[in-house]
Order: sequence, then structure tokens, then C-alpha cells
Amino acid sequence: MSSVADPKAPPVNRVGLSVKEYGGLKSTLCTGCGHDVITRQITQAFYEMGVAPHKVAKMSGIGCSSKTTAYFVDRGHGFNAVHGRMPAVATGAMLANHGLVTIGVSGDGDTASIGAGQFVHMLRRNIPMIYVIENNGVYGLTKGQFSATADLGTRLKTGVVSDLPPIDLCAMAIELGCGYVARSFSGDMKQLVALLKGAIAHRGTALLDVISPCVTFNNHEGSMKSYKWAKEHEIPIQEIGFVPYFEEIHVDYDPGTTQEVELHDGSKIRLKKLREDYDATNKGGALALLLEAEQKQEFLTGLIYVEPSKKDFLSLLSLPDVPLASLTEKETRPPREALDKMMEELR
Amino acid sequence: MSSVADPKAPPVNRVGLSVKEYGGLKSTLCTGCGHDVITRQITQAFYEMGVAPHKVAKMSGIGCSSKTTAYFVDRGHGFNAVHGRMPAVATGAMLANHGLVTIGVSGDGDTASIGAGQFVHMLRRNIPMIYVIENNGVYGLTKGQFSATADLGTRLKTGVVSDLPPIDLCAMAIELGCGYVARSFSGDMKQLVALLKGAIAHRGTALLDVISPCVTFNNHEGSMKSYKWAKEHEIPIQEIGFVPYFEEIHVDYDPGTTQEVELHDGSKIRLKKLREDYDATNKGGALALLLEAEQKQEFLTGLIYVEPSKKDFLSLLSLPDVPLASLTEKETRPPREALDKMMEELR
Amino acid sequence: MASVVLEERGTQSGSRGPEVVNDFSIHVATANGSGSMSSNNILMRAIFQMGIPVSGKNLFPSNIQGLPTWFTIRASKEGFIARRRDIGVLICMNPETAQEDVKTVNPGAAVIYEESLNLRGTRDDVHFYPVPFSKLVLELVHDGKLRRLAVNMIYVGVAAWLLGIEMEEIKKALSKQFKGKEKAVEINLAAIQGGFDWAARNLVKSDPFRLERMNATAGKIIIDGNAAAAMGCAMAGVTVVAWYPITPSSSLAESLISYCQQHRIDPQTGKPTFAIVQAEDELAALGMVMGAGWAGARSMTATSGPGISLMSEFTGLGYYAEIPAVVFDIQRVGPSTGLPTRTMQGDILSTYFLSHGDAKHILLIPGSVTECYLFAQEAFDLAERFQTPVFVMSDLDLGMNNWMADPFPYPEKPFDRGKVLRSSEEIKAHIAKFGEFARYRDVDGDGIPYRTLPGFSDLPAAAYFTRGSGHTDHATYSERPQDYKDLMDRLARKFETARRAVPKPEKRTTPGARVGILHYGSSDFAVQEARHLLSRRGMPSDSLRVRALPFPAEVLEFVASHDRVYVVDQNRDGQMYDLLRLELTPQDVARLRSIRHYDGFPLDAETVVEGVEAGEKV
Amino acid sequence: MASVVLEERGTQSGSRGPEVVNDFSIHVATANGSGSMSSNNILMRAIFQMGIPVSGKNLFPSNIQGLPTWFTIRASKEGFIARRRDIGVLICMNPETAQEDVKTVNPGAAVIYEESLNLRGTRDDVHFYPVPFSKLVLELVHDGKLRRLAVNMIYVGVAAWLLGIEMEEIKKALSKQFKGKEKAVEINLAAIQGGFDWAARNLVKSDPFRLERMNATAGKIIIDGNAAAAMGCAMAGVTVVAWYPITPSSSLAESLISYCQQHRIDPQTGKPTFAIVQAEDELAALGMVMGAGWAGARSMTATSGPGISLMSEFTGLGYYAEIPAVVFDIQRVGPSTGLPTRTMQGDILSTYFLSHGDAKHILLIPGSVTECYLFAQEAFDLAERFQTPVFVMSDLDLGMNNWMADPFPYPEKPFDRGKVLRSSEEIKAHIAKFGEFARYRDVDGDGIPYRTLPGFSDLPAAAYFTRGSGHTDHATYSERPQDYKDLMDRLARKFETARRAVPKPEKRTTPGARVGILHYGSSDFAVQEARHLLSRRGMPSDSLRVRALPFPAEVLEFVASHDRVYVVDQNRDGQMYDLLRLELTPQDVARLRSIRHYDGFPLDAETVVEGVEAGEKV
Ligand SMILES: Cc1ncc(C[n+]2csc(CCOP(=O)(O)OP(=O)(O)O)c2C)c(N)n1
Ligand SMILES: Cc1ncc(C[n+]2csc(CCOP(=O)(O)OP(=O)(O)O)c2C)c(N)n1
Ligand code: SF4
Ligand code: SF4
Ligand SMILES: [Mg+2]
Ligand SMILES: [Mg+2]
Repeated sequence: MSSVADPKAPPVNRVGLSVKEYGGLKSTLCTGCGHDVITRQITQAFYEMGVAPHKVAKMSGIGCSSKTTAYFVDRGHGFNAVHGRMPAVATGAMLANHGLVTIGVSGDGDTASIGAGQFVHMLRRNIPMIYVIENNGVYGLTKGQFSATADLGTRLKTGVVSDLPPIDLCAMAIELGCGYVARSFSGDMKQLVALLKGAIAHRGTALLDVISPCVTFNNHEGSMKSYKWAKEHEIPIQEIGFVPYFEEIHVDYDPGTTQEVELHDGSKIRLKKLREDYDATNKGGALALLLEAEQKQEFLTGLIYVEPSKKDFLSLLSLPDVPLASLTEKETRPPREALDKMMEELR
Repeated sequence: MSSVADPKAPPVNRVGLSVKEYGGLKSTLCTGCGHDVITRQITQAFYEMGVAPHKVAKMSGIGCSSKTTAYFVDRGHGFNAVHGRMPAVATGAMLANHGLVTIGVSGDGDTASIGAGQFVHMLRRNIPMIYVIENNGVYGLTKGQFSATADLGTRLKTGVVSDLPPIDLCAMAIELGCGYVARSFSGDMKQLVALLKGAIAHRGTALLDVISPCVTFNNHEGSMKSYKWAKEHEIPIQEIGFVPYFEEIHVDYDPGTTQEVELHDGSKIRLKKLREDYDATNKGGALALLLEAEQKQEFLTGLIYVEPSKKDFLSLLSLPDVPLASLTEKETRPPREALDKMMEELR
Repeated sequence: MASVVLEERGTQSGSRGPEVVNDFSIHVATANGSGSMSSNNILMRAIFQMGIPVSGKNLFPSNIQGLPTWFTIRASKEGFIARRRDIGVLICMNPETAQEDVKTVNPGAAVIYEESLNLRGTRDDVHFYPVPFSKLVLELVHDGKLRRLAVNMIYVGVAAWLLGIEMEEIKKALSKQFKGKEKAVEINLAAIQGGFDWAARNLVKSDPFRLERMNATAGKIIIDGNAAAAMGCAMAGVTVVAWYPITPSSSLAESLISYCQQHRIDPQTGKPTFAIVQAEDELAALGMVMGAGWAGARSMTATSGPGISLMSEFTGLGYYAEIPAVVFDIQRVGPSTGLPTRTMQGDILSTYFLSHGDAKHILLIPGSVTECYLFAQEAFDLAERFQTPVFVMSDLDLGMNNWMADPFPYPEKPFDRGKVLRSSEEIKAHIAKFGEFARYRDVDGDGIPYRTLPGFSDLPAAAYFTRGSGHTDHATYSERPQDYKDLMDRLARKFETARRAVPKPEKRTTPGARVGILHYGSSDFAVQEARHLLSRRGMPSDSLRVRALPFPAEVLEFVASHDRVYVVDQNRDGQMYDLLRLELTPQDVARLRSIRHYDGFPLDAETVVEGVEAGEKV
Repeated sequence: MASVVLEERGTQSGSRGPEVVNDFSIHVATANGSGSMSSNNILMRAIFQMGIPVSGKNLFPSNIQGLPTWFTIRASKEGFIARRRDIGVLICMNPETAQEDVKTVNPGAAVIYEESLNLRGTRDDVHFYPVPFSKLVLELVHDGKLRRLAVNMIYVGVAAWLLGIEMEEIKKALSKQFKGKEKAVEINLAAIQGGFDWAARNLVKSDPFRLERMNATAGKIIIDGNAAAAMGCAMAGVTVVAWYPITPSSSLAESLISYCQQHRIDPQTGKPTFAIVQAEDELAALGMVMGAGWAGARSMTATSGPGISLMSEFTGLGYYAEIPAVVFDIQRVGPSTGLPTRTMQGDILSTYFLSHGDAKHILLIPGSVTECYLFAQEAFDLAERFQTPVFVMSDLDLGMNNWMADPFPYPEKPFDRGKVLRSSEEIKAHIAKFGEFARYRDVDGDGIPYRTLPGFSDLPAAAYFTRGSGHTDHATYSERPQDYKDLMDRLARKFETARRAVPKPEKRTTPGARVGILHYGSSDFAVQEARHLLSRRGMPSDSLRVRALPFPAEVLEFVASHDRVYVVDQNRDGQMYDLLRLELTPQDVARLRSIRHYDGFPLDAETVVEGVEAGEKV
């Protein structure tokens, strides 16, 4: 909770910044687009966590969803890359500067269709970044064709029905060893902001598959990614509380009904179970849950799987503390002796 | 069982061809390469199933493994495409001519590294083809770098150790709805040929992830894809029998210990359980099994998951019986009236 | 009140000059996704139905809702339908841009605008017509949900009154637009009529612009190039389509889907004679097309710049392994994502040389919607004849905008399926004639080998192995230097054969012309208008429109036979100009001048005129 | 017996002509993976250590074991180290190709072969030396497992005896080869000595070829271009490397890994000052490089043709969004998979124009291992200076073969990190000077803007948004025609600045020369030898080696100052010849002639001589 000095001044967070200073440009998305709701939650989460905005790297591909990185934290650097290949660009940025707090925003087309390959390898490497999929089951920016996450049997306005099974990006992520896997809904702001704060606290890829209705092309009767459908079908598996490491509150909770998980930075995420003793730290159980949800076509949300201890890619490389990007000629050009030695071996 | 007329003549299969007529060019792989063993089993399986060789389409990407399509059934057409993108080419070929019996041969690099994206979408579409991964954990043709299936902790001759988790292509396939998922070992010919015959009998993508040691770059002490390691660690989960639809034998079996599954063409695959009541038709169980194997670093082989009834991509398109490739101007150029109608709408 | 004021302005603006009849353009400024598209179509069609040559261009943003969009309708009694810089009539519906929009019009222009925008003060040399659209819509449309769209119908009515568009034709266009939807027709008609009546009661016309019936569009159609190309593909018997959505090519694939569903269902079986697949990306799309072409289908994909870049590797495979494929590139502004909704001819050079290594490709460049239809068919014949990827280089202006044309002719030419041995009989006959079947052997000197198809014949001789690596003429693997050289030389020979087979350029002459204009694709409309203007100004010119690469001999002859030839490119680097320099003799290169237009807007005649006049120092 | 017969042959073949000393090539034919590489290296190094200029070329198949491989060692007292067509000494170890191999040698050549191959009958104009290798190996090597490899050491001994290679130098080379591995040295030495002794006892020399000590290699090194380039990258302070294995570029990345592990570990922390990642494919590799370059790292990738094709889209992003990146293209024979283990300069043109839309790139073209080392460093400076992808166009011949060179100089020039504002102070100073920070504004006329780096400054002004779509000079999204045009014009201006900054061409002259030879990259060795031969035949010539694109002014001047200029391309389509035609005046284009070599083998001097002589109708 932020200390308010001047009563007229807006409240500020622990680094002394107001929520305004985490804002971005005015959105150019359709009024009511689910993506804009997510943008607001991202802004809020970065503000509440007191992340230094200039350390934020906002990576995205191409799509309406990918545009949103311009709409938050404009004191951070943004990179709107090419379609479906943002994970590689984010990986490169993190290699150059592991001090960045990187958030990738992508769409279901950007990730599950053209981007499936890079998505797989980002997860395998466990690149330390938050990866948000603004999932509306269609290609919004190209006017509403089905993406690879379109639900079986869902219908476009044109009447076309999706006859291929959707790719469950959460299941895929868990399968590939991702240590923070959540599904949410842009209509469920309270849950979403908690999950985002947890993602900021996690070290490694934090995946959020957020159902985010496309009001223009996929929000009608018969769509299974509409606000209406999602609202009616959402089944949260937990009530999610988040206790940041920098806040010293001790509320007791009942371990029987609530699971507490300590994250990399010391923050704690509290999962009040709404589904009889579901253990979010059990990989097998998580996969089973998703399979069951798929078979029953249930729309489950919450922190599906969490495993905070897994090593991320950068620590495997044992990089120096100074970011590689900060190294200068002094540190990176070998001395004359080194060259002489190399030459000697070639004589 | 082939009927032998002239005692001197070689035995022939039900379409009257000898096994020789399913052969190909001489292999140019290293002597002892696991891939050559697989080539022989493929030859044998096509022979025993009596597949018309000229109907066979042999698709591959780039790699030592991908070269092998030239070494069997050279009365079929082969297509050695580009690296990692063979699934798309195979998909196109099947769209043009669904009468082809298509087998794709790929490597772990070709499939799990550069090919991950197309692999995912081939599985999602359930393209009717046999997809064999000759998995040696390295890029053989480029001299032995790790691929994305290299096991955690495995070591190259150079001493480099793999510190990323391997991608389990079988788990991925099951996750993505593949209806025939098997893991085998090129050293286990009996099992492999049975699985291949089952794959020919299946309609839809039939995935075989075959551990196939690279004797030149990954067959040393410390490698977890060497003949030695595989031989010592292989744990078959079933003993596999195959009864082709064209053979009328009735052997009784004990449903308690053996699971019989009828495949698309009427053939039956018999799974004599070696692992206490493992049910290969249970998706959840299959995923759990693979997860357990991963955690224990067990090398399980057999038919891990089978679901013969799932619709393949071509039937979803309800294509005509005549292959599209056979259609002529007569069937494919709309009549004058059609054009007139289109013009009318534009006046 | 307004009207009075207006009259005065009208007088002041001193433009009681001569009437301007059937020769001006109407510019409608709205916000994207505000549903003005139908209104604009109705305006355009009504004018068209009055027998007046017309064209409609949509200048839209890469956005789904909210950003500014402009629609320009050009009426031209002389039949010029290129973009025109000067705006006669402006309809301001977008508060965001109104101030800017007014600045862009010519003195004497008519400006219809939402009253509350208060534009009157901004200029005193134009005719202002303030209209209380937001008030009117409340009276005219009772269902609140419909108002956002219906308000656009009101300006149709106002414009109809102001310019003399016949209400009968408006009604016809309206019911065509909402075919079958009675309710919609009714509501929108009320709005249009309401706008018309209000204008009649409250406005006094002071501007010179008027439309009157003539007879220059009888029997003609209006269509966009992508729909025309799709129609051509359907008529060409395409059987396998793999695509990935990308602006401005998506509508080609989507029109193709609907044409095929209507006209490509087998009457006997009721089954489709085609398969259309939305691929996961462009690499996969072309990969599928390659597989299908190899297996004997007529296969195609449609994309734009970024997709072309991703197709580079597979294109090289198609060139080297000789696999037929048709690729439509509906060009937009690059490089990279660039301006996805703006037009350019920016991929000509990189597509001609697409792929690493030595490779050159056949490019067809349609210059009208009719050619989009014809070249789509030509492309499949050439792809199968030459067993190689063929690119149809359209662009956003041609592909997504509305163009007038004569009805398309029914194809008389039978399909050319190329040198395919489709059965054991044909293979046996081939062997009898040539001794054997060798997949990559040039048996008759044109550089084109024969091919068989997988699964079509059980003769052992029928099978061959396709690969992107070195191969002999028997399609067996080879690293022999001579085998490689022979193959590459034959491919070069095949390309020379193609030079004689691709569509010849289109030449237009004016007596006494010493200078020529060489252009291609959608530039034709502006270039022909420019020639007209140049002639008027005493500078006759000939023009040659390149319709395909490699250049047929006629192209070189045209250059050789003119003092100076102005090459018109819609790109920064003069890509066609460069390609010409690679094939012309030094003497002829000396005749070339380069005119380049690259701001994302379609080319207009003035730009060409200015370029030529600058060069000729008039 | 053998020897006697041989003597007769020797006599008969009547080649008791003059001795050929230190000027011939040795051709070793073996099977791939048979472990002959070490033997060949030892032969080459021993000759090198005798002070004789030498080069070694490996002609290997795209296969790991079993297919034929040839290794050619050229000794040249004059220091010519290009490929040479005629073979003086042939060592036949591969039964598969022996018959063919013998046909390829010149009359009078010496042929060492495995006795059992029975080649004697095949020709009577060469000197045959049958050697019972398989028998000998049984006697000489007791450990059966080692015989497959050791048999190759025997021919080293035989050749040493036959050609007069000093055993002392052989021993030195041997222990260098198996540094530290005592046992291996011992066993192999036994085999070599055994071969030597057997030859001394059983052969009688009848051929004219001999090697004798001279002093032309003192202090020189032998290295392949990929190792040299890797060394350059390590010295250039590369910090992020992302690569995907592909022949012939893999060894660049792999050498870089080992050089970095040895020389790029921070002595204080013991941690690496670099990150090298094996990406999942080339799209990802360049994507990572882009991300790293954007974030401030010196980042690079290495690939070959197919990878270049896959990098097309990201390259366009780098050009348009202005992101530094270094890409090594070790060219091999394309298109498609082509001949992966053969050499060509086939990607020059497509890489120069890589990406859809208008784009041109800086290409550096090293012509020696020394330049591989130097240009690797130059590339990082240029990439950061011009904020764009820079391509280093090497090839398989240069990259994977062994070349003699003087030791590389230690870099004196400090890094050029380009216009980067690395701290709040620098940003404030910039704002003070220019009023504000605008990421894409050209503040000083060279077309190059300033940039900041993510995370380096908390000034709100420091942050900007990078995108591949249209943008203003403030890096905000824009579709305004003028913004687009301004950006593209500035990029063209920046490219002109680069024209003045890239390495100038290297000119060599001969008094009285009227003709010039213009070439690039690995062609230099053959071209300089060709000039030598041409002069001898009375035709002096100058040469200009292009070392970078865009062409510096000197290139145009060279052409203008010669009657005829022969452009030497190692590709089918004369790619550099074409690029020149795009920039020269018509008069100068008329001076150009094109010489093209494209069979996958390295260029040799004869080809150039023949080309020039044909053109000059000598
Ligand atoms: C290489 C390439 N292919 C195609 C496109 C066209 N395109 C732009 S966005 C998009 C899909 C966006 O869908 P999604 O990622 O779900 O984002 P959404 O708009 O639905 O939020 C496509 C296909 C492109 N920009 N680049
Ligand atoms: C686009 C592209 N990148 C890289 C290569 C080089 N390359 C050829 S094969 C191969 C990997 C092969 O590994 P795998 O698929 O496992 O087959 P294996 O040789 O191990 O059987 C690579 C990287 C290529 N041919 N094309
Ligand atoms: S089109 Fe859909 S996804 Fe795109 S902005 Fe509009 S509502 Fe959002
Ligand atoms: S390198 Fe390995 S994979 Fe390739 S052929 Fe040899 S053994 Fe087989
Ligand atoms: Mg979407
Ligand atoms: Mg492998």
C-alpha cells in the first residue's frame, strides 16, 4: 500500500511512481476488445509490483494483441517484431541484458499457428519472461479467420465451423517443462492481475493463456470465445491471493484448503482451492486436469501448474552479473598475448 | 504367409511381389547406422502388408535419416524436401492424391528443432501418413551437434553435456490428438516391424519415435542414445502381435493380459501387457506413463497410445473418391453458365 | 440559416465558373469500422448505373475500428479511373481528421460536413454544406443500434441531391447492396431519402459539380482484382489451395472459397472438386502447394511481401527440383511489415530472383481486373508447362479496389497440363520414342523434361526421386560437377523458352511520338491518362506495358525504337528499371529514364506527367 | 618385381624430361570417413615446414562415411595456392573411384596405388607405383582396430620417399597433429616409417616430381577461413551468437565456441563474456541476433544459402527498423540444398537485395583468410555504425580449406559502437545539443540516427518503440505517406554513407595493361595466378578485387579506365556482373565481359586465362 504524502498527489508505489507512469499510448483497438482489458491489468500489475518501468522490455509479434505493448509502460522499450517469431527476439534481448523485465504479448494466431515452433523452443529453454497470449480463437487483425486455438465446433459469423481440435497451449507448456502456467479470462480482472503479479515474481517463462474476446469477429452466439460464453462457462479452480515479498503481512490460512507457493523473488502466491484438493505443483495432475477439461469442454481458469525452482536458460549459461550489453572493448577484446597464442598454434 | 509356386522362385506376398521388389538403392550411411536397420524393417513391413509399391509416397526432410527414403521401395515416388518442412509437402501430396500410402521419414533435428511447428500442425490435422522419426539425439549429417531430443545430462564425445530437457515427441503427439503413437528402438526389429504394420493399417497420422543410434557421433560411453545404453535400458511395455485383415487366423488370447485393438483397415494389433494392466487406449494413462518415464529416465517402448476411430484431415474435407490430381478440365472448369452467373452479380 | 450563409460563400468564392459535369472525384472521410463501406458502394454503383465511368478506392488503415479511412469515388466521362489528386467533393464525417481533410481540397470544392464540426471558418474558397447528421439520424432511424451505420446513408442522400444522382439508381444500388435483406433496405432507404429531402429543403447549391446520365457503362461490371483473380483460379480448375491470411491477399483466397463452393461442386457426387486449406504459415502454405503440384494437382497460394520472404527457400526447391506452383503476390508497402494497407510494386526484383543460389522466376503482372482473371488461368498453364513456381504480381490497388471492366470472356483455350505422362500407356509410348524415361532429360531441346505422377502407373520405370540436392537427368543423387552444370544450363535454357511463351507486352502508340513510357501492373490507368494529358500539352508518347518476366523481345525493341523511355515504378529503387538494365544493350540503357512513386498511395497521372516533363525539360 | 616393371614403364613413358621441383599438386583419393584427413594434413604441413608454399583442398561429399573424397595438396614455389587442374602425383586409396581417378591425371604423372587395384593396365603414359598397403598394415600395425586409419599413414611414408619430403618434418607435423597423444604418434610413425622403408627397398623412382627445401613459408601460418573469421569475431568482442548448424558454416560457430572458451573468460569472475546459443533454426537464429543487437550486444550468426533464404523476413526488419546484426554466409552450391559440400559465390545478388520491398544491404567479401579475420571485425563496426544487418560473404573454398597466411595483426582500431546514447548523461547532452531525442531522426546529414538501449537510462525520453511497420522519426506508428517516404529516403541516404565507409577494392596493376579483371572473394588466388600466366603470354592485365558492396567509387573508376574489364563470377548468372551493370554508366557497361565458373569446384587460373583469351581473341 503506497504512502500518500501530499493528499492531492496521486498514490505512488514502492518506487515512488504513480500508476499513470505505467501507462502507454491510447489504444487503437475496437471499443470493448478483450485485449484492452488485459492491457489495464498489465499496467496495474507492473505498478503494484513497483517494477522500474525503464527496465521493462515489451516484446510482441504481429496482430491486434501484439499492438497492445504500445499501450502500457511507455517508459519501457517496446519491440514489435515479425509475425510468430517474437520468442527468438525476446531470447536475444534477454541474452544481451538479463537485467530486463521482459513481457511478451502475443495472440493465438501469433503463437499457436505461425509461432508454434518458436513457442515450443522458448518453453524448452525456459527463457525468463512473462508470455501473455491474448487468446480470442481468431486472427483479429486479418478480419476473423480461425486460429489453431479455435474450439472444436465453434462457429464464425459466416457460418464456418471449426472441425479441428484446438491446441491447448497450457498443456503444451506444462508438457515442455514450463514452471508457471496459468489460464485466465480478460473478464476476470481480479484473478488476472494476481496471476500477472505472480508471473513478475517468477523466474523463468511464465505463461498466461488469457481468453480475450474479439468483439468484432468472435463475440457472437455460437462462438466459444465470446464474453457471454466465457462468463457463463468460466470455472476458476482457485481463488488467487498474492503477497509480494516487499510486504510484511501475515495472514493465517488453512493449508487444507489453501496452497501457498513461494516464488523466486520471495513473494508468495496463495491458491484457495475451489476444486477439491487440486495440487498446482503436481505436473501429472495438471495435465490430467486439462485433459479432463478438454474432454468435458470445461473452461477452467487459475494457476494450473507452478514449479518455481526450475533453472532458467540464462542461469544455465552462467552469464556474468553485468549484462553482456554493458561490456566494453576493455572486457571483450582478448589481449595481444591471446592472439599470439592462437597464431603459435597455427605455425 | 505367401504361397510358393515355383520352389526356386523367391516367396511373394499377397500382391505377388517378392521382398526384393520393396527394396531401394544401396545405403550411403555409415556402416552400423541405426537408420539402416529401420530401413530394413520398413521394407519388410510394406512387403508383408502387400502394399502396392507404386502407390507409396516417401517423404522426407534433410538429414541422414531423411536420406533413407531412397533406400526402400524404389518403385514408389520419393520426395526429399527441405529441412524441417516435410509435413507440409506430405500434406499437399495427400490433398492431391489421397490414394497414396504416404510414409514420412525424419530425424530428431528435422522434426523437433527446425520442424517443431510443422510437426505440431501435422498432428493437429491428423494427416493420414506414417511419420517415422529416426531419433539419435544429434544432427548426424552436420557432424553431431545436439538436437532438441538430446537427453538431459547426455554427453558428446567433445565432452559437451546437454543441459536442456529433451522434447518428448510422443507426449507431444498424444497431447495434440495423434491416434497412433509408438516408441521403439532400431535394435528391437520384431517390435518395430509390428508397429510399422500397425501404422500402415491405421488411418490418420501414425507416429513412430524410433531411437536409432548414430554410430559415428553418438554411440559412445556417456551417450544416452547409444546401442549399449538403449539395449540396457529398453523396457517394452507390451509384446506386440499384428494380425493383418487379409489373414484369417483365430488365436485365442486372454483379455486380461492382452489388449486387442482393431485398426482402420480391419487388421488387429495385439498388445500383450508387460506392464501391469496398461491400457494403450487411455489418453490420460498414456500421458501419465510418459511423464513417469521421463522423471525416472526410463526408456519405454511399445504402442503407447492408440485411438483408431479419430477422423483424419482428408475425410473432414469430404474429398471425392477420385484423387484431385486425376481430375481433368472436364470436371474442374465451370460451365459457361457459371461464369455468366458470376458476371450477372457484378453488373 | 446555414443555406443563406452558404450562398454568400458560394458567391464570394467566386466560382460561378462553368459547371463541372461527370469529371471530378468525391472524397468521403470516415472512421474505420464505422460502416461507411456500404454507403460508399451505393454512391459509386448509382453513378455507375447512370452510365458514368467510375472507380472507387478505399484508403484504409491497418486497424479494425476507429482510425481514419478515406474512400474516393472518381467519375470520369473520359473513362479515366486512376487515382486523382484533386478533390471536387468532400464529405467530412470524421471529427479526428476534418480540419486536415478540408485543407486537402481544391479551391471551389464542395464540402459536406457534420454541422457540429464547425468547419466554416477554416477556408473561404470552398462551398460549405453543413448537415446536422447526428440530429437527423435521431429523427430518421428509430432503432438506436442501427444509427451508427445509418448515419452514413444520410450523406448518400445529401450527395444525391447536391450532385444530381438519380434516386432510382440509388435505390437499385441499395437493394443490390442488401440483397434479400428487406428490413435493411427499408431502414437505409429512409435515411437516404431523409438526407435527400433535408438537403432539398435546406441547402442551396453553389458549387459547379454535377453528374448527369450518359451511356458509357452499359453491360460493364465492377469488381476488385482479387475477386477477379479468384474467379480465374476457379475457371482454371485449381484443385489444391493452401494459404495463410495476410492483407491485401486474404480476400483473394476468401473469394476463391466462395466461388468454389458455388461453382466447383461435382453435380454427380455433390463433392467439392477442390481442397482449400488454411495453413499455419507461409512456409507451410507453399510447402503444401509444392507437395500437391508434385502429386499432380493444380495448386496455388496467395500472399503478400512478408509471405514471399518466408517462401524463399521453398521457391528455390521448386525452381531446382522443377515443381509447378502458382503464387499470387498481392503487393503492399514493404520492407518488413511496412504499411500493410497501402499499395506498392515493391517485390518485383526480389521475387524475380527469389531464393539463394542462381534462380530466376516467371512473373506475370496483371494490369487490370480482366488480366487478374486471365493471368490467373495463364499462370496455371505456365506453371505446369514449365514445371516451376510462377508468380502473379498484383498489388493492393488492383487487388482490393473497385474497377470497371467488360464482362470476362469464357476461356476458349483448353488447359495446358504440360509434359506429364499420366498413365502406363503414355509412359510406354514415351520409352518407345525416346528409349527411356529420364525425369530430368531434355528430349526435345526446349529445356523442359517430362514428368510422371506418384501413384499413376505401376511401371517400375514410372517412379523417380525428387530432391533439392544435386541430381542426374535420371533424378539420382549426384555431386558430379558436370551433372550440376548440365542441370543449371538446362534450367537456363528452359527460362529462355519461357521468354517466348509468356504474355507479350501491350503497346499503345500516338503518331509522332519520340518518347515512350514503359510501365506495368496497376500503373496503367495513370499512365494512359498521363499520355492523354501529355498529348494535349503537345507531347505525344507511346507506351509499353510489360505483362510478364522474363522480358519478351518486344520489350527490348520498344526501348530501341524510342529516343527516351520513361520507366514507371511504384517503388523507391526503380526495380523494373533495374531489371531492364540487366537485359538491354548499353546503347538502349542510355535511353532509359526512371520515374518512381512510393508513398503508398496509388499512382496518379500528374506524377507521370511531371516525371516526363521534367525529363523532357518542357 | 613391381619395381622392375615400373622402371621399364618409367622408361617407356619416355618422361625422363626435366625434373619438376616444388611446383605440382598431389591428389589423394580416399573414401569419406576413412580417417585420411590426418595423413593429408601431415603431408601438407611437412611440405609447408620445408619452406615450400602450399595449399590443401578437401573435395568431400555430403555424407559422413563411405563416399569418395579427394584431397589436393598444391606445392608452388611461386606461391600460387589456387586449385590447379593438372595432377602431378596421384595416391589411389579408393577402389570405388580408382579407375576414374587414374584417367584424370596428366601424362607423366606419378600414381601410387594399392597393389590389388591392378591399375597398371589402364594407361601406359604414367608412372605406376603399386604398394601392398593392406599387406603392409598387417605387419606394421598390430592393434586391429587402428589399422583402418593407420593404412593412410603408410602412403605418407611412401610419398615422403618418392617426393623427397624430409622425415624430420613429417615427424614434427605428426606430433603436432596428435599433440599430446604419445601412443598415437608412436603407432602412426611406425606406419609412416614402414611405408618409407618399404618404398626405399622396393620402388625405383622414375617420375620427375620432387620437393626440396626452400625458405618461403618462414613464420607463416596455415588456417581455414572459418577459423580465421571466428578469431576475428572473438577479437571483435562479439557477445551474443545464435546459430544453426549447416555446412559449410558450422565450423565457424564451432571454432568461435572454442576460441571464446579459451580467450573470452573474464579473469576476475571466471565467467564468459559471451553467450553462444544453438537456435532451433535460422529464423530463430537471426531473430535472437536482432533481439540482442537491439538490446546493445554485438551479435552475429553464421549460415549458408538455405539459411539466408530463411532469414529474408528478419533481414527486412533489421533494415527497416535499423537493428545491427552480423551474418556470415559461407556460400555453398545452390539453389535449394544443391551441392552442400561444394563451393560457389551464388548468394551475392539475392543477399544484396534480401527481403521483400525496397532493401539493399552492406556486403563484405573477404578474399583471403586474413580478410576473414579482418572483415569479421569490420562487420561489427559497420553493423553498429549503420544500425543494420551486415553480411560477410565467404564461401566453402575459403572457409573450409587450408590456406597459408602471415600471422594476423593485433587490431589497433578501437571498436566503433556507432551512435549509441548509453547513459542518461549522454541522452541529456544529446537533447541539449539537438533539442530532443528522436530515434529515427537524421540530425547530422549522414542518414544515421541515434539510438538508446533498453534498460540503460530511466529518463522517460530514453524509451522508444521499435517496429517493422511505418513510423515517424519519433518511432511512433504512422501511415502518413510523407513519413514513409522520408524514412525510405533517409535509409537510401544512409546507404550512400555506407558506400564511402566500406572497405575499398584492392587494385593490382601491370605496366601496359589495357584490360582489367574484376573479381571478388576466393577467386583472387586463381585470378592472380592467371594474371601471371597472361603476362607470360604477353598479355598484361590489371585486377580489381571488390571487397564490399555497395560499390565504392574506385570500382567505377577502374572500369572506366580500362578498354575491357572481365568480371569473374563463381556462379551461373554472373551475379556481380549484373550488380555492376546496375551502377555503371552505359559506356562503362559496354566495357564489361563476364567469366563464369559454376561446377562446384574452386576456380582455377586456367579458366580465367581461357576466358580472357577468348575475349581478346588471342
Ligand atoms: C508473415 C506474416 N504472415 C501473415 C501476416 C498477417 N497477419 C497479421 S496479424 C495476423 C494474425 C493475428 O492473429 P492473432 O495472433 O490471434 O492476433 P489477434 O489479432 O487475434 O489479436 C496475421 C495472419 C503477417 N503480418 N505476417
Ligand atoms: C535450412 C537448413 N538449415 C540447416 C541445414 C543443415 N542440416 C542438414 S541435416 C541437419 C540436421 C539433421 O539432423 P537430424 O534431422 O536429426 O538427422 P540425422 O542426420 O541425425 O539423421 C541440418 C542442420 C539444412 N540442410 N537446411
Ligand atoms: S478486431 Fe477483434 S481482436 Fe482486433 S481489436 Fe477488434 S476486437 Fe480486438
Ligand atoms: S553420421 Fe550418424 S546418423 Fe549419419 S549416417 Fe553416420 S551413423 Fe548414421
Ligand atoms: Mg487472435
Ligand atoms: Mg538426428
